[in-house]
Amino acid sequence: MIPALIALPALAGVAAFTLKRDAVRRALLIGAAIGHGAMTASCWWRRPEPVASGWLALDAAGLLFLTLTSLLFLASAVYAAHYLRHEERGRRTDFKEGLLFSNAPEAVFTGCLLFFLSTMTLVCASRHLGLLWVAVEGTTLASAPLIYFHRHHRSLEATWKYLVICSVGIGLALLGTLCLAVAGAGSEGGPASMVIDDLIARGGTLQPDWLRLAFLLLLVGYGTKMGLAPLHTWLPDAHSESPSLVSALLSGAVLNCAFLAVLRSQQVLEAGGQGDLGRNLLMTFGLASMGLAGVFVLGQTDYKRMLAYSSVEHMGILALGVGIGGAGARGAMLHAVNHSLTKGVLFLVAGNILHLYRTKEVAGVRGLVRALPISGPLWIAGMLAVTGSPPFGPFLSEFTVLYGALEQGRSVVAALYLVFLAIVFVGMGQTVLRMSQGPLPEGGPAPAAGRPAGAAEPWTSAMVPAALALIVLMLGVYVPPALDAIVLEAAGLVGGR
Amino acid sequence: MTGWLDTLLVLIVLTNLKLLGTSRLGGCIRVVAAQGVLLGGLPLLAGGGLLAPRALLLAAAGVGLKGIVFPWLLLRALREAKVQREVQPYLGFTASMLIGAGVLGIGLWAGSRLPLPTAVRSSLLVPVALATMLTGLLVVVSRSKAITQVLGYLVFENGIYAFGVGIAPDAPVLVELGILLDVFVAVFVMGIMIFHINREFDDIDTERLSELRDWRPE
Amino acid sequence: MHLILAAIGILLIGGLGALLAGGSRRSATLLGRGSVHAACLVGAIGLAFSWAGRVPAAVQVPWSVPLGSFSIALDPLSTWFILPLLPLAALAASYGGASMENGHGGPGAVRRAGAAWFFFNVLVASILVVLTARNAILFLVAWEVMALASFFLVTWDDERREVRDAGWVYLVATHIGTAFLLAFFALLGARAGSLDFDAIAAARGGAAGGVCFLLAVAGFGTKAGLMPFHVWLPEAHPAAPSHVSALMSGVMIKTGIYGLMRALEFVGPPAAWWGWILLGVGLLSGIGGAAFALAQHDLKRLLAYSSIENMGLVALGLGLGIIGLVAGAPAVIALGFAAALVHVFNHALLKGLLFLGAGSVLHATGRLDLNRLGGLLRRMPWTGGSMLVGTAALSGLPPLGGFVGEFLLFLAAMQATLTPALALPGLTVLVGVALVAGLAAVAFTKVFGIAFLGHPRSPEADGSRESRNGMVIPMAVLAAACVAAGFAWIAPLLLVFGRDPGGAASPLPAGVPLGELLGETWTVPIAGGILLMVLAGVILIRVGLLRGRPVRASVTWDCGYARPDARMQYSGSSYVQPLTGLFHLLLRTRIDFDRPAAIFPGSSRLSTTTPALFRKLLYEPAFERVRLALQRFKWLQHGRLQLYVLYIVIVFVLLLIWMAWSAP
Amino acid sequence: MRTWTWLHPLIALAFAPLLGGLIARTKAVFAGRTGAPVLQPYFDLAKLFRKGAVYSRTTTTVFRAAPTVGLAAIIVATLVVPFGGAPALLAFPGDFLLVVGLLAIGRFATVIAALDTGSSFEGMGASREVQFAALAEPALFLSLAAAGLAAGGSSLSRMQAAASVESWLAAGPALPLIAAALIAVVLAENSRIPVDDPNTHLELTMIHEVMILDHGGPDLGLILYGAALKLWVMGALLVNIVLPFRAGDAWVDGGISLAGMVLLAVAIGTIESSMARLRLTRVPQLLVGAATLAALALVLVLR
Repeated sequence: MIPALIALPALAGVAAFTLKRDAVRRALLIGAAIGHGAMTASCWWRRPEPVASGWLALDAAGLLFLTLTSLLFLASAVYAAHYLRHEERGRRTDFKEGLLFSNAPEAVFTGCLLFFLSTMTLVCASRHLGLLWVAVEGTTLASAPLIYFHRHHRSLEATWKYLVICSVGIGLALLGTLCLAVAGAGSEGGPASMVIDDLIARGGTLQPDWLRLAFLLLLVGYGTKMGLAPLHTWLPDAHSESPSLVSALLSGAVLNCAFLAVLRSQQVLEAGGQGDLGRNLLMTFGLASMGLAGVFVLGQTDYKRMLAYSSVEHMGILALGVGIGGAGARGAMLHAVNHSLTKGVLFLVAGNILHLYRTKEVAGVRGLVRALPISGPLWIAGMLAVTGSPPFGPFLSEFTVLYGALEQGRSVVAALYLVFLAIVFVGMGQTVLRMSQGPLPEGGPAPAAGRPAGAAEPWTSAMVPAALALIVLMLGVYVPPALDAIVLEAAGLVGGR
Repeated sequence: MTGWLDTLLVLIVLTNLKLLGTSRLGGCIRVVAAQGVLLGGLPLLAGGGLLAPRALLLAAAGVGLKGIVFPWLLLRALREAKVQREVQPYLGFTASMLIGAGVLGIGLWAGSRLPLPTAVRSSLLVPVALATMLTGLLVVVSRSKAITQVLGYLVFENGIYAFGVGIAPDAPVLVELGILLDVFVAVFVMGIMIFHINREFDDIDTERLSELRDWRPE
Repeated sequence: MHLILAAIGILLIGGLGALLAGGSRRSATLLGRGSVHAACLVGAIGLAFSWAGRVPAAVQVPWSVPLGSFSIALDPLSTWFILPLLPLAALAASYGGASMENGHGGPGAVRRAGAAWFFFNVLVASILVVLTARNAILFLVAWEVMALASFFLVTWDDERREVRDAGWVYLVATHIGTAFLLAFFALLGARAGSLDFDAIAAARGGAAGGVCFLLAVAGFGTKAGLMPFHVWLPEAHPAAPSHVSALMSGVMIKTGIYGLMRALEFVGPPAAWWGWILLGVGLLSGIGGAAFALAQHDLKRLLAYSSIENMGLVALGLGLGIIGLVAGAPAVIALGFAAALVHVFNHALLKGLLFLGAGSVLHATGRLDLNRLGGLLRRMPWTGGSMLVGTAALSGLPPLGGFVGEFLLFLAAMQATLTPALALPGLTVLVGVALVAGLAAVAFTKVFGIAFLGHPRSPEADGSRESRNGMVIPMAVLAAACVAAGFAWIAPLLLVFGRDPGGAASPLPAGVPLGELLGETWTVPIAGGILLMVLAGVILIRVGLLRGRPVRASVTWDCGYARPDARMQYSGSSYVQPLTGLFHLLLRTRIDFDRPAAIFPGSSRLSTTTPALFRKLLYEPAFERVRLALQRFKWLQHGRLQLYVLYIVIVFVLLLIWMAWSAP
Repeated sequence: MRTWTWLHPLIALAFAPLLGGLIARTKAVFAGRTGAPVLQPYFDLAKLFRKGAVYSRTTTTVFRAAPTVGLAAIIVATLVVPFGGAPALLAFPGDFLLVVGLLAIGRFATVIAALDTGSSFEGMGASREVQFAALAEPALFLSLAAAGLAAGGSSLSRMQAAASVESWLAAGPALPLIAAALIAVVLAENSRIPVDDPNTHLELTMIHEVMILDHGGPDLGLILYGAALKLWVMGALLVNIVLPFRAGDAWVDGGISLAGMVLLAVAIGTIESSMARLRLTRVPQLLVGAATLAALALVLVLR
């Protein structure tokens, strides 16, 4: 089952490169997404048994994140089909500076999209730290061309920064992996198995100094990919310059994969009996990320960058939750789910806004609710959800994290947590409401878009985020027991309750 | 055999310093190529046996990639992008070399604090690996051209590779190859990017690549 | 209890239906209004049954949410706060339907009528849940849904800039308030190990009680509009459609009071300083609210400030009650809490009435600026009549509803003053309330006298006509209710709390003979009755005197000046000028006056504006400071790749060093 | 003993206008004039009640109803105020709040009636009236609360019953302070000098008079009668406190109280002829001063 999960999108990707006709390729994309989703769903029904001598297996956390990835990818795939159909061909002028630019060939885009999925699946499924590293680096490489879909210099710059920063960061993670091997080799000098389960089993015998060094490197390395401040620097550029559906995947899926890698490291560290070190570091990084996100969300002039910084904030919440442990870890796991889906909604809606208004400047967008009768309300709802307002899912998870913090008697952390949340809320709320409410700008939403205000939106582009939003809403008033169970199990891996 | 190993390591350190001191891009690439070849030898000396199939395989792959393919790619990119061949450092060459020496010091200090596993042949290995990595980072940070950043990344990668081969000699070969493959793809993609950067800016100076930001100095 | 659930269900379904039927206004209104009416009926029956003990007072529905459980229950406290909700919601719905047919809220409104009803129904439903929830998660969800629904209703008319700004202030205020509540409940829950109210109440006492109380005051105080957390209230109420303002000011802000009284069950045995804090907040809100109300020109803004004032009175009652609890003075406890409860009830009816009236004025004249109104009583007799009752009642005139609350408050204060230990708080309340009552009377004589009497001050006011029945009837009903409340106010109190004072969830401590204490005050309604009889007598006398005598009509005597003119009248601003002058320190009223110059002066103008003090002097500077502080870190994102990589290196090295140091 | 409980309202209704006559006469004596007969107020009322009415076209029912309502309210007040050592008809804890409320009704009616005419002068009068009332109310409250405190009960009848020579000696300076404060309030509330001048006829300087400019005929009569009753009621409050002599026999006590009322009238007359009217801007100071006196009294009682 697991090899199939990984192979299906990979093969589809190869096919996508070779196929000639666009329509077929789009069908293939959606088909692959559906197939992948179906297989993932079947994993819920019956957990697949480990393969390749335990190198590949799905534990609770892996399955959880795999499901998220698959779901989000399905949404993006459907959206992508519509998106690609409506992208203009050939060279066209860039709305910002009026330069001419063209898109990357669609074959490359689709292919990389599928490879991307394959590598992410590998991240979720790999139990071997070396393999994990390979997979994470793989996601970086597969996604770089996606960011550079619109071939103009801003996206190029974003891609370049993404490549260099992430590669350097993940290089450190590799070093960390090797150090872990050293720690594992330990005194008897036997062959150091890098399979997580073995490491955890031999937790006590791991050489403490090397273990700590290893965790440090892994944290910094995967933290860079995960977007923990101040290692997040690539994130806003990449998210704002890539096509919206790619941003959705980056923010909703890739960051989670990196988070999963961090979780694995923390698991091993705890097995080595030094969990507190990791907890404190994670809490520090978490708070730093939340605070820094506040700095840049407040008064942000580019709404896609705003979403990107909000992702930084939420990665901070995840790290904080795991750092707090107990109910906090549970909240973090649940929050990973909520955040991915909500960010999916927001980025896809942002894509619709961009398509209609032809600008990423907040100042250029007015009267959204009137211009886009479905996406406009979704934009507001998504903002409320992502800032943790009931009745949406994130509220529950964020509150659980707060509860965990106070349960541990960490009132200072709790206070900072609330303050940062409030700051981000003010920042995002002001921006989003300014865009959504009020009358339309003179002469329709944007002269460039030849569509009268209030006209029905294209079906797919509106329905995909709407569907995700419905799930988010559902998670706010009802958490399916199965999900709750797996969340608890996943949290249990890092000492959550 | 430890003597050989140490010599190799010292040579690697020298390549680091040379890289920091070189002013012409072409030169830099050749230095990195040399370092790649040296690294290729590392598995043979550090690993289990001189002629263990695993060691041979790794050596071949390492020399092939780090010593031949990468330099070739980069030189080609350099030729495509008809840039002037100066490195244009933010940091003077002498200063860089001094820092390079200091970096070696850091490596020695860190290495001395960590208990070495028995498998390690030379106490010099960890310091050199660390120093190489930091040198690579130093290049990334202190040089302005995109291509030098790739070089820096390569050297950084070399350091890790050296560490891996030397410290964890019996890590499964599949992983090592996977790692090499990743690095290869990385460099390949970066090469493509450099090509595009050059096309967009008719120069690969990353000074131009600071359009995206949230802060404008008054 | 299941009937309450059913009511909630009806509301939500009706709301969704209206949302889907949004296309046509008629069907949306039909669904929305109908479902509200049905729900209120069902809810009322539910209340009656559970009061009669026919049905279980609590329901627990399995709910799969971390830490959450869907348990709701009716106890005297909940019942008391639901009591005004049901009729007010129903009346507001009728009124809203009628006013929407007037096409209120701009052209876009018609298209979004469905959404309007959806949010209205959700608002009512969420208030119901808030008042019955017995689990913190459920409570918080409902609490925030309530805030959001009301936010969308406030920004209903979002084409107008000031409405958007008002909505924004409201959203931020309520969100930050909720943050305090999150901390409050998480703290208590973490202590009790569960978020069910019973568990929390069982674990009451222990450390951090004071902190929890402060959190509660900040969080619930924001909703209740207590100064200095009131900033959103004077912005939001004028912006919202009138029937929504009525519901918000009448019921929604009361949930803050409800929360405070609930919180008293949770945070354990109170300390005297808690009471003092409430007294302080209450005095500030009471006097400040009344003073600011005086200075307003905008009718709805004035009413909003008066709501702040009345919440202040309620807070005073609670404060006295708490101090009484600490000192163990049953009379003070009972009277204090009773005053708070009764005033909550009456104020709900009154503010509902007044906001509906204001809306009727807005529909008829298109203006809310008192200085542009006048003479409306002739033109809109029903609206005017109801407003007369409302203003009189809020001025605290016996025997109307408004008087009763103040009366009980006075009694409580007197009782406290007579108890040696509590003399000081008693006096504070006594003086404060005396002042507040006086100021309120001025404010409301201003409202009625300036807006409804005299000459119309603008053509719109002159041409105004009575609103349609759909809007008038609710007002008339409420007015009648206010009069009735003045006589029968004690009955519901005894019905709800009398049977088991100090019962499980009653705020009154055990063994307080509530009925006995209040029994003597039966004399007030009696006096009211006598008043009515005497009045009848005097009227008869007057009629008799005038029989057969000439009754002529003429112009107002203006000291020989033959042509009185509307613009010569006293305006609202000039009417209150002497008092605003006295309170200048607090109000900071600004007067712009370009004096007429030269011998034959040309045109001249004078205008007064009273800024929202706390917002301008406290909150906006604070937020600005935070913003600037954050600005300082923006350089971090400077766009230089090399330095970004350097960040990584630095972080790594720092951590390395830190680890080397901290290594065991 | 309860004779006066029933008698007082009737006596008040009958003799209230007399106070006005006494005051006028006292002033006449001071001014060395013969002055109008003491019964003049009755004559005036009789004349007014015989007249017809003229209403401004601007006015509404409010204007017509106001005098009636005001009179009714003050009549009820007479039932709450004890007299002659006997408890009042309506006596219950906090009943003085009811009195204050009833006075407030009268004020409310008069004020909105004034605004109803749309005349700038009457608006001005209303504005001043509410300002001074808002300041007088706390003073009244504080003094009554102090009295209640001294008496250990919040009912007027209780206060009266408790007021005795001993209580004066016991409370020391407190009761005189209360009395002083009450006097100030009485003067202000009944628009006497030094706050207001009932028989000035320059609109700009008047307060109460200017509010009723437009009323005439029976309505004016009702208003004047109501004003007289108001003076009586508040006078009774004062007298109950400052004349604590009790003989135990209903008639004697009643006589004492009546004598007190007469004295009060004379006292007011004396004040009016010996003092000048304060500038309007100074009036608030007077009232706030009264309030402070009362507060001081409270502190003394509490001590």
